[in-house]
Amino acid sequence: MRGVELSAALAARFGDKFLGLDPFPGLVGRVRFDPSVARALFEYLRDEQGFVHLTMVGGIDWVDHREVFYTLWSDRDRTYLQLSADLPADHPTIASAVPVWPGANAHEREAWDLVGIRFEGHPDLRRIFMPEGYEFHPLLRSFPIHEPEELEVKARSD
Amino acid sequence: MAPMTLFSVADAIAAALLGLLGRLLPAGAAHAVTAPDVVLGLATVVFAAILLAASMLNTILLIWYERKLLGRFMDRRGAMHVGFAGLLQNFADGLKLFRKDTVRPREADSLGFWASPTAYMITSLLIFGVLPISTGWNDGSLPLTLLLALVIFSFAPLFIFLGAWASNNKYSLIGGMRSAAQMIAYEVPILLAVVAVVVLSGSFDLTTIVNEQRNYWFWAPLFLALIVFVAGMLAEMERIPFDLPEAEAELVEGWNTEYGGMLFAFFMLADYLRALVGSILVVLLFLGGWTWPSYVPSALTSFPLAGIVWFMVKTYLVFGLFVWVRAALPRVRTDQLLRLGWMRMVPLALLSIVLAAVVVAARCLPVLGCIPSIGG
Amino acid sequence: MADSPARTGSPPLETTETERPSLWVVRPLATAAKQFAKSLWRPSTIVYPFERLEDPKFRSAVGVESGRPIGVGEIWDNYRGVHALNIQTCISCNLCAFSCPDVCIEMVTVPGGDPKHPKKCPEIDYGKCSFCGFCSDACPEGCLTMTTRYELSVHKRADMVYSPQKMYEVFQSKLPMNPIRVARPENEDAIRLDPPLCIGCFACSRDCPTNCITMVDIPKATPKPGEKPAKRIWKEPVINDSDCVRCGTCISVCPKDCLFWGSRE
Amino acid sequence: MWINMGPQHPMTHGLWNLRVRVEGEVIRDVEPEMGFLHRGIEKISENRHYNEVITLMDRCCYVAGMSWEQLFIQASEQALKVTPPARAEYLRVLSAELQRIASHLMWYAAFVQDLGLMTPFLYGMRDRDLVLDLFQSYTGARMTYEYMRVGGVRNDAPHGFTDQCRKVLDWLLARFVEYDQLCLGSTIFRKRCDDLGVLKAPEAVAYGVTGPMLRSAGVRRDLRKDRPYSVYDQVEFDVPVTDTADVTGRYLVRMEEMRQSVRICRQCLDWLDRNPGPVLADHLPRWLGAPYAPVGREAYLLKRNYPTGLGFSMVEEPHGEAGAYVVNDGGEHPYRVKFRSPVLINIWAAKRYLPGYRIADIPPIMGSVDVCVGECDR
Repeated sequence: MRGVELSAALAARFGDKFLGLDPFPGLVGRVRFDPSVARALFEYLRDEQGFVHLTMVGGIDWVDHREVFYTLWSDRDRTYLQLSADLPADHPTIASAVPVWPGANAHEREAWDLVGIRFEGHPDLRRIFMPEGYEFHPLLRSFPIHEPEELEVKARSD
Repeated sequence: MAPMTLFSVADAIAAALLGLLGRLLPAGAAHAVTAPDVVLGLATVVFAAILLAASMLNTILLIWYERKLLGRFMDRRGAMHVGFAGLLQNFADGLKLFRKDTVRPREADSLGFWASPTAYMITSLLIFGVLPISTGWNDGSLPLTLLLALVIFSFAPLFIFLGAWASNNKYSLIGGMRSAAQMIAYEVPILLAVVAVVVLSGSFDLTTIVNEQRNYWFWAPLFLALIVFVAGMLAEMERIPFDLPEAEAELVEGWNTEYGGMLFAFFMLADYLRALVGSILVVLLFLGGWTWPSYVPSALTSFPLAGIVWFMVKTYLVFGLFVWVRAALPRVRTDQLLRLGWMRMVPLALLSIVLAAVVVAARCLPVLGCIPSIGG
Repeated sequence: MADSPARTGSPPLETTETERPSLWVVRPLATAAKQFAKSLWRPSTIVYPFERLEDPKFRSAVGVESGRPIGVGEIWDNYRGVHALNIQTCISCNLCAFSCPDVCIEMVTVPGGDPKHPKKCPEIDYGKCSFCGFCSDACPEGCLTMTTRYELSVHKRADMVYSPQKMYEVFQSKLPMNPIRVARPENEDAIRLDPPLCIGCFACSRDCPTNCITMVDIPKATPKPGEKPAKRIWKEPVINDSDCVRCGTCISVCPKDCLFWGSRE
Repeated sequence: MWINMGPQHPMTHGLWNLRVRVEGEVIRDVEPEMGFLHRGIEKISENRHYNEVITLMDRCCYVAGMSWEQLFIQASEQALKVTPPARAEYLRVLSAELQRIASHLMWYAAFVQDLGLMTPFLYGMRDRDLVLDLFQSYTGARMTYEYMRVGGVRNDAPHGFTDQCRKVLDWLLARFVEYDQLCLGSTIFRKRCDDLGVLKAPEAVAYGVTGPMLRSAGVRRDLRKDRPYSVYDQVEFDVPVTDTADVTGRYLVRMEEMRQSVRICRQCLDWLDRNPGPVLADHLPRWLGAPYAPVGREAYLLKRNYPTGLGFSMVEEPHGEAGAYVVNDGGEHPYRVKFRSPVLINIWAAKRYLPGYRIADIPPIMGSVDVCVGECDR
């Protein structure tokens, strides 16, 4: 079982910063980790576990906290792995994956734009879909979806 | 009786018109308006008007022809609703362009922006003044018509670059630079190919060149020169595969990106005028103009206006070849184009000059003396 | 090319170039000329307002069998175009409006209902409609269907709104109707009653579009020996599952939330 | 000199902006800018029922609607714990492969036009229309199909459809020869496209590039083979690769993919002929089984425990690997839907594969990426 092996390896390497590996049908699993080891975890997974390809980066707004998730693909095992970390809602910051996977650039800009997660060390963390200077992060639950006038006015004032 | 030429027709029309006017005026004024100088002046204007009308009509017909032909190559129909088989579609388009507002970008240079399409149009029209379409057109008027035509033809990059520079747009600028580079590069092989023709015919006069082809058309001995000339003409006319200056995929519309309305129509028309000129030159230099080799039955070649009819048929066939190429080939890149021009076309043209010289030399040999040698 | 692996079904090799340039540009020129010859008489375009692919005669003439196909020949009449509404059979169940993802259906009153419960039929705003067909899929009576008509251009934006009468006119014009009936799961949920909560208010049976709810007497409580039976007769709804179209109107009008979706068993 | 190529530019095939820094005609740096077509599909999905999101998927990528429907439906089926019947799966695979052919034909048309050759544009669009006709004949629409449902598909293919489909596939195979003649048979095409836009395998992997771009670099990776979803493990096909990593390689890969798609379609058609059956799962929750929004769903939730779950699905879309991540918190709507667009990443890698070439090379290179801005901006 790939998942069990990986779980043991991660636990040995990252100790209590590795919060567990949940089963996820069709994937190796869902690794929950502490955001403080993000960069080391990325490098470890890429270099030693063969997850060479970053498939997606996204964020979820759980109102009380935000979750950032990554999906990795291993060419060796032909399978996916999901990483997930909880970030505090008032300071959603995590290390950028761009130095590890250059392809993370656009993904992280998108996550910043839509969910408002800051990626430290990102070379060019600007909005990607929304106009520069836009006030909201649209995929947050606090987005005033029912007051379109407000959105329009604020967008125009930029 | 002198052979009827286009100018004599114009002269007769002018004389008739002025005579009519003279009858309406008092005697002194009538004498003044029917003076030979006045008649000659009006005749020139009428001549120019006829030329203008003929060339513009042909150009518009040419656009229709290309649209229909290209449509068939692409498995579609082309223009088909305005007029019979869409013949009047281009007039409708022209009317639409006439009615459109001409927008000049704020930062564009006014003089250059307006002057460039006008000058482009005028020079393109000017060439028709020297092209003999058939025996009765304007033959014998100038001794160096071929050179004159090519000189006027090569004004174009100047105006294109002027318009591109004046419209203050990066795409236009790149397009203009490409256009200048390409046209200058292809002037050389074109002229060299023409030199081959001149060597063979011994004249710079287009009428003489055509008349020299009574026995055999020049494309057979000068096939290489023909290829060089056609390729060069494609580049000069800025048609696919050499239409880099207005490569719409990367440069939007190239050097006429900023032009709209009537100014764009000028560019468009002038482009097709030049295409017409190119086809006509190919016919004149290589396909025997309005003549047929002597073994063609004379019934085919001696009906009234046969010269003009056959000439236009050949011209349209040559243009059809250009359309065919456009339908089948992608665009080349600037560096490839220039490399092709300098590295392939120029040597080929030089080779064809040598071939022409060999042919001329062979004609002088007594063994092959059946072909009359050329004077001069 | 005739022995391309994909054609013969044999295990194919790496991707190979099937064509090589021969004599520079002769091959594409020849191909274009071939197409020119082929389309000289009949190019593949459809002269649209005069030839129409939905015309059966035309499309069978230019189908795959014709050798130079423009369409695939037989196309089944299931294009999702303008809606046709049969006002007569509409039961005002609201399902089309509920199902519309674009909220472009509004139920408007049409003449023919009783004053207390006016008959309501859908009015569709084609300015918003995305022609997904959810409404016609949802329609339990098959009275709202989609036709093959696709020409919708109008001069005024207000004309984009099709009233029930206008859709009825479409229905009467006998256009081919979308014959597709959506697959429905065998084991649909049904509406169930939570008896202790019911107050017998008749709201559900009054508003049921198919009249499949009947109120039946129930003994409220078994009288104790020697006690008089309760004077008031309690009623509660009984739902006829085979007539029910599962529109949920009863659930939404129930003042006590005592109706709910439950499995059939 | 910085040039804005876009948002209104013939090269873009959509609405995005490529800022190019050039020296003379040579590209030194590029900067793609997105967002001109952002419609907030992820946000809208959070406020729609699962089946209603499908209408958005068709509009997400307008040339590969079926693939995106399949993507979202697979993810939501995993999140909602629903299994579709086999016939529905085969119909989905058939649709997705027909879609791949249609999308690649669209790509072919647009790509060759970028090279200045307009004729194949018409050829490609003409033949794509046949595939769209097929779609129309069983889904009812030409581009916005709304065909798949959670738990199956909307309807079965009509009687006689499979024969019609086979004939069209035969016809298309014959046309592909003509396409190759027009492109590969032309010296100018080869001179333009060989060694152009080279993105070698290690860089392609690092940049997250997927799809034909990756396979043209020699990486044999195709989710249909590597991680077979739906019934791709039941059908026989091959993954074409080349190692040139250039525009010609991408052309070759896509052309062969179309042939392989024809092969898959034929197997699906044979299976469909032999195995009639239902196309929608039984025992669906009431509000999913119906094609319409639930009424009183809140009341339903009050009475029942509804499963929550996560759904993750990756699909080999014509442009590359598309992904969907659906979070079902037991509510009426998905709590969060995240899509991975292959095009966004493939465009992003332009920073790597464009510099060094010329302005005239931008259209063919970007054309070989197969840009679909609808899915890129979502």
